[in-house]
Amino acid sequence: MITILLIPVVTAIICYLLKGHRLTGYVSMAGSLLLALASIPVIRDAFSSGISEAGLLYMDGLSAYIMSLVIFLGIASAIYSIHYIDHELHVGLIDKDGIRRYYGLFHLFVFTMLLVTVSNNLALMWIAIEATTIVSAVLIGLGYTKRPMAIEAAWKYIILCTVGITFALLGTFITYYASISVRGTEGILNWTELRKVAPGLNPSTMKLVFIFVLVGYGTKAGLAPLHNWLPDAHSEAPSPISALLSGILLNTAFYGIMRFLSIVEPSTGSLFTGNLLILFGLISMGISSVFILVQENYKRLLAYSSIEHMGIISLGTGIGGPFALYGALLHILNHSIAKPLMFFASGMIQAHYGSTRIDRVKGVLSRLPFLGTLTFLGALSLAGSPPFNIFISEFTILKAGADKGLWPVVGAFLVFVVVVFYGILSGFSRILFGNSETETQGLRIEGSGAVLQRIVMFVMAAVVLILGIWIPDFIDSAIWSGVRSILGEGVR
Amino acid sequence: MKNWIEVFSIVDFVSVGILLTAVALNGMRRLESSVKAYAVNSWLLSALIGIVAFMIGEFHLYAASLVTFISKGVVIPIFLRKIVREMKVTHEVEPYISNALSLTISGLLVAIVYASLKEGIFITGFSRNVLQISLAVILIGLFTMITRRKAITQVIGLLFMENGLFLAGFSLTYGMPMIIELGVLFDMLMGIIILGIFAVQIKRAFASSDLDKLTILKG
Amino acid sequence: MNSELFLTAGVVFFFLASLVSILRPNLIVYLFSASGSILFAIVGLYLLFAGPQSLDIKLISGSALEFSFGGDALSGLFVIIISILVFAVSLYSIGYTSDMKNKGLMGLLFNLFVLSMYGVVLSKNIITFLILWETMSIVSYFLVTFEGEHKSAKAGLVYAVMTHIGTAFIIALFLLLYSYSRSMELSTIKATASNIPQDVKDIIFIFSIIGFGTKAGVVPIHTWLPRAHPAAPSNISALMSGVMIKTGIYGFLRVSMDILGSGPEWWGITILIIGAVSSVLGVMYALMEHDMKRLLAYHSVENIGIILLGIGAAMLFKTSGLYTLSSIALIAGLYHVLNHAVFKGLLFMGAGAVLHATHVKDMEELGGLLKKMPYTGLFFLIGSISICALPPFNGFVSEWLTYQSLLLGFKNPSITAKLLSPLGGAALALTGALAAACFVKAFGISFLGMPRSSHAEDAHEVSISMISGMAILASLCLILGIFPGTVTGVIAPVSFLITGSYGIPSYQGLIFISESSAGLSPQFLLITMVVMAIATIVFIYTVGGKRKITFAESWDCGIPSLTPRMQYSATAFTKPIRNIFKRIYLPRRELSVSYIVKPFFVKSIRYSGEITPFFERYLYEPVVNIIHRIAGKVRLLQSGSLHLYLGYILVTLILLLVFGS
Amino acid sequence: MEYLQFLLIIILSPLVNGIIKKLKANMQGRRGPGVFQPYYDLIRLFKKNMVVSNVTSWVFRVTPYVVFSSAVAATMVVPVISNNVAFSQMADLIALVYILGLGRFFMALGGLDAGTAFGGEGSSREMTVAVLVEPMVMLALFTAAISAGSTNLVKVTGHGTAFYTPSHLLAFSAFLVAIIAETGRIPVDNPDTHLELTMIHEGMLLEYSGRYLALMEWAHYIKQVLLFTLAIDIFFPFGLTSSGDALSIVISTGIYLVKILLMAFLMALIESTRAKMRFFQLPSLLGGAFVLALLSLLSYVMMGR
Repeated sequence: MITILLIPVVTAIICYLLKGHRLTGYVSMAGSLLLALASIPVIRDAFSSGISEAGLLYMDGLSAYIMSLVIFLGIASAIYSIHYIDHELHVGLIDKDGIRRYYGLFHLFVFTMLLVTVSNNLALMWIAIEATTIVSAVLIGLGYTKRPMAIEAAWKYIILCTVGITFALLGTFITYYASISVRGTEGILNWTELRKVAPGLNPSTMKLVFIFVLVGYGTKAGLAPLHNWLPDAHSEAPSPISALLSGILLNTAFYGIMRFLSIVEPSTGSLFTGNLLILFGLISMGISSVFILVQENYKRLLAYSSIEHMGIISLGTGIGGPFALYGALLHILNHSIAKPLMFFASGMIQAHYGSTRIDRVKGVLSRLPFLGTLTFLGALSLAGSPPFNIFISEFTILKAGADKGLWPVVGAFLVFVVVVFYGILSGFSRILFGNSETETQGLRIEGSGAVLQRIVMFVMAAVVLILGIWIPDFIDSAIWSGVRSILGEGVR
Repeated sequence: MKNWIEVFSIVDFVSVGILLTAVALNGMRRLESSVKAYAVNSWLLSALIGIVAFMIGEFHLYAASLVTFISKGVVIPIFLRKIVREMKVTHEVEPYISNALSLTISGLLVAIVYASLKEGIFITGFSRNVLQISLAVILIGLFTMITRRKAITQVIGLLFMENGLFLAGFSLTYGMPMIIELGVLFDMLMGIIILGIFAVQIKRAFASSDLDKLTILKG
Repeated sequence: MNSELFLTAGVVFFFLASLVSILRPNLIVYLFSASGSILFAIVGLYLLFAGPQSLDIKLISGSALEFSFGGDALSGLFVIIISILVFAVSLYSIGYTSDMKNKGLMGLLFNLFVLSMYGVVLSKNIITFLILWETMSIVSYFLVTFEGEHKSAKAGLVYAVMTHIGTAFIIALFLLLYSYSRSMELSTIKATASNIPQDVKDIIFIFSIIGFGTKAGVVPIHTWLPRAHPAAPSNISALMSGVMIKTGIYGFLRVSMDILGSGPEWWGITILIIGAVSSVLGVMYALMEHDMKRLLAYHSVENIGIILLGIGAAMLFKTSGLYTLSSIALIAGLYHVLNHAVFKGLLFMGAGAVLHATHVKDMEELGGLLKKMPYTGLFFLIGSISICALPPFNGFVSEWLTYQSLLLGFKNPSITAKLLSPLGGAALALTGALAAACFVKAFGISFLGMPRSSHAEDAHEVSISMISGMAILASLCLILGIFPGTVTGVIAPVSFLITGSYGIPSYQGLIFISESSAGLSPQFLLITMVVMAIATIVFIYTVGGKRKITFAESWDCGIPSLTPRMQYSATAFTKPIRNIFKRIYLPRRELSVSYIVKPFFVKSIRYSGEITPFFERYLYEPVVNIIHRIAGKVRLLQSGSLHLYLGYILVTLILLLVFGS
Repeated sequence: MEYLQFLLIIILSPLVNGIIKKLKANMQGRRGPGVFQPYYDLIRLFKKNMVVSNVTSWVFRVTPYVVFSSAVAATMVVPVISNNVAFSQMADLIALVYILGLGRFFMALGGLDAGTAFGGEGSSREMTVAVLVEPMVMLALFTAAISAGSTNLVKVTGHGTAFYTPSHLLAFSAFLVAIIAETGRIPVDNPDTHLELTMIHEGMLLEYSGRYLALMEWAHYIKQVLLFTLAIDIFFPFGLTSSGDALSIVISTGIYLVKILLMAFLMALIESTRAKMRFFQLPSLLGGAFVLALLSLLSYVMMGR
């Protein structure tokens, strides 16, 4: 586990020392691949049974699940970055110094997210999440370009998230306090031990805890109405980073909520937590669907769609029960494959047309057939239409809702999903079709980087499609072990 | 042995002082003075930590109190004043709403906190009121961030929130494992520093430290 | 030999076709598809006669996803219908797609589309159905936008969104069904459907009208149809209009008649009314269209209406326990499903052939094509006669059956049913007359007379593959028309499945309904007419002897010679009807005259007129506008002010503190 | 023997038209041509050479045969003098209407084929009239069919004494209007005019000459008598024999001829007392008739008779 944490740090340092050499990209790719190799055995063990280490670190199904997503997206994004950064350098948006900063921070970012997933101590988890904010904010704002909009986005991002997350820390403190009153002697912050004493904790205290944590980590996870930093940050960040942000960062934040959920629920009962989560889920879906409908900027559109999908995940978690949680976790996976794919694609479109405004971009399908096709598939997947992956998880959650008889929730869900479908499809069909008369600055596609870029995107698109019609057993069992680590053993 | 009652009263006294400095922040007109208010607030905080340390004789709490004093009470104020100077902003706070109104609202916030944190949540320990106070401080800090126009004042508001947080932390938990405290502290420090840098950047990019200019991204 | 084998083989064939299509040798691709369709037809026959147990495939993956294929007589019938059309269209596509740009993609999508349609009617549990249903919609959406122009993109968007709304309703109704049976299997749901409370049943019924009706294209949720069908390539429009919209009928039958069983009387009444309205309005709008493919698309709306008339009558009978009559009415509806698939496919192919040869869809630029494209013309004529339900072709039989079942509606106990079903018959009569007028226009203007443009001038007959595709369906139009007994015999198992009665005893060439002692034998009609024609010729030659024919100009009132522009145009042809039904069409015309010397010497007269697209203007546009206005308001939440955002956090927290804990 | 009763219609139809012409002439105080004039016209036309427009296609030349044989085929299922028609099982009202529809369809196509404005105008108006007439005919027939419990003509005629009921009187009046419209008589159309702007039926025949024209005209006569016979069968269904002996056949033939003559007289009366309507006034007339048919159905449903 320590090694897993060390590898990205080392990679970061190397990348930073390389002074923006052209090879830096390949080094970072090698680093992330190495990370993947090193992590495989640990993750495999973690899926079967929880491992704890050094008191502060702990891994079980859930952490392994999120961690493998972090690592996968780390690889994808690192590979994508090679040509992306190359192109940025070519068009002069970035200098050597920027490159070293970019890759250095990139791997630090990965490191912080890994730390979130493996930390057993709630305060440590908080530290890690706060750290992700800081690192990614720097990546957005000062990463390499000093565009005012990027700075504005970063400023809002860091302020809102820091403010929000403060409450999460407060919640953490109160948890510690509540544990004192149970243990008598002195409090604990270790999730594994808190889990044991959870039923004994004071319900009203834990309600307070959950409110603070929900507001805190909810801000970071982009639940409306705490989401306002998200569209700015995601649309202004360089595309590989946007991919990481919406693909996995939001999920790590929500991971924090899930951890607290399994401490809070035993004492307060699932009704309180469930209703709160469902409420936030519905609000997020509603607001985001409206914004998607009238969005004029395709990266912001994708950002709002992230809010919608976080809403769906929160809804699934709130509905509760093994199958709803299964759906939520599956949705996390599906979303964090499809959304990064779309951000990668939009990054290339932006590089080609030099604009993120929908009305400035036309005829992608005819000009860049490969890219256009992937975008088309990705957009449909995000819009939640079969035979793509996201429909499956959405339907699973809906089914769980029907099981519980939550018809108003189901109805609202369907309405919002339809609106979102309309929004996304109308937005992207305006981009994809038609013939563009706007002259474009063209996209250089020579070099091995470009090839790798395309390979990665193709693989992700394939996964999006395959997961829509076939869920392999290892994924299934992984998700179930994740569900177990939230609901406790004995589930399935 | 220590006289509990007395200590109690002292704890309350100090924490109320923290609250008052926070409220006072809403009355401040000039940036320097709000920075001062923060400094005082931090000193009181470290003092409180010291008292707690003295009570339960935890060594690392003394250390924590010391660290708090140095970082929050000395380093950050100096850093802030430096930024204020080099940004050469007008030294007015320029709130959106009148100080009187913001004072009333902050009072209201305190009331809300006391009303909503009902009995039965905090039974044990000497910190019955302290949590309310700290939460009030946090909310007031947030409120300040909402009402103040300048980037730098937002940083100050954030700092107040953190103080409130630390107050809660130490009073509720008698201090957590050292590493955690240090980690939290370090995070905070990093955050503040980054924010400071950003504030400067904003000043450069937007030719103003008014956050009103930061509304390019909308919709 | 079992049907799984055939099914797998069929699927394999289609996948092969899809794979081969990357290498884009058209011939092989579509021959694969054609043979695949034959295999599927065999599967369909199994399901129809060997019963549901003859096919049962399960593919379980994960805990959220389980594909289960199979079906019963109903599925079997639809599989056969799809197969017939797919076979012909495949042959047609060989020639039609030959000079298409990126035809490889075309082949791929074509085969996926066909497979998904088969999947829809063969799926045995909810999630399979939903996935394949939406896959079908999405692939057809790709095909609609295949040309990639702005117009088709817009049409595709409208189509995709409307059909997705429909899907949302379908999901909702399936979730309702699921929540009462706790099972995804349609068979289990059917078995436990009895313990669904009536009001929930009503909700499910309404949802199924909206959900499946959107796909079937009933008024007023038909508006995607006249946009999408013309936008798609013609071989695809043939499939979409021929069979895809029928999957909506399939779904409706499956849910409302098979699973829910019989409902209260107003169910049948509703369907009857919807059917009547759709058929009349559909054909009325068709009459005003001069774009051949839009015209055909509107006729799909009409025919769906006719089908629903039959189904509605069947529901009424089933409610009042008259199972034999219910079975007859259902047979009428399903028979028309089959017939419409055949002649509408034929007509779309014909339109496609014209488009292929002249590159225009607008009739006002066509004319005299019958001489240029004799085969296409002949087949199009046959299709027109069939769709006008004129004997001895297939449309006539099913409409006759529909008339009979509507008249038998008088046997219903309730006064409403007694009255409404003959009125449905009147609506059907009006529809028939309008359809006849419409196709006199469609065929007469575009195939007869003189060419109205150079496009029509240098038209040429299309390739053999396209002709053969059309020939198959044309001959089917006749065969299905003169062997009605056989067809009803094939449909009987389905109506037995749903109504528990076989309805019409099937004689080979004769239909005889003992309930109304009414009979029909198209064979007899055909034979008499042929005999009579021959007799007439003989008679004429005996009376008048041999006389010679001299060819000359048409009568031109002494004007030197007639120009094509003097011919009656499509607009002129439909003018009287436009005038008579102006309450429905709300026509708008402007006449701009420019003079040399006012008011004596006219330089030019411009006449332009259009009819109001009622539902778009008064139903959809307002709704969309309202939604967008609301959205515009809500956008202000994200004003860009950081202070506001912080305020949201504060307010949220305080609200939670006050109300939450 | 009585299987050949349909020949009666085919042979007598020109005569009936001649009689109507004669009656009209007399009512208008003219002498008019002899009642056998239509036969002479037909025979002369059969003997003539033909001029065919070179614009036309094979549809134009097939049309006369389709029209004629469809008309004849229609007559074969109608009981004229005896209930005992050929193929009595298929003697179906709806089928009858649609067979005539086939004829009309081709006639309209023939009108369009020559590419002249008159033909187009003729077919356009013909189809429009059909649109207005068809539902009304159907409703009128429905009333009869429902009361007889069958759409089978033999059953309908067999089910006697129906015409005293109000529903049948209403239905009959509607059907009368339908006959006028279908046979192209005043006030709907003027059979004698060749003024392009007013003609409907003649417009479609404008390009036809010689034996084609003869067939078309004859088919028209047949259709006319067929509709008379239909009206008689449905609304005055008495005097039809069901036995095959010579006497009864003679009697019923006599009755039939009387009825036909009455119908002819009615037509002549209407034609000479009414003026031709403007084309766009037709909807009010035919709509009115539709309402009559609707009322007949309603009254049948309400009163049950």
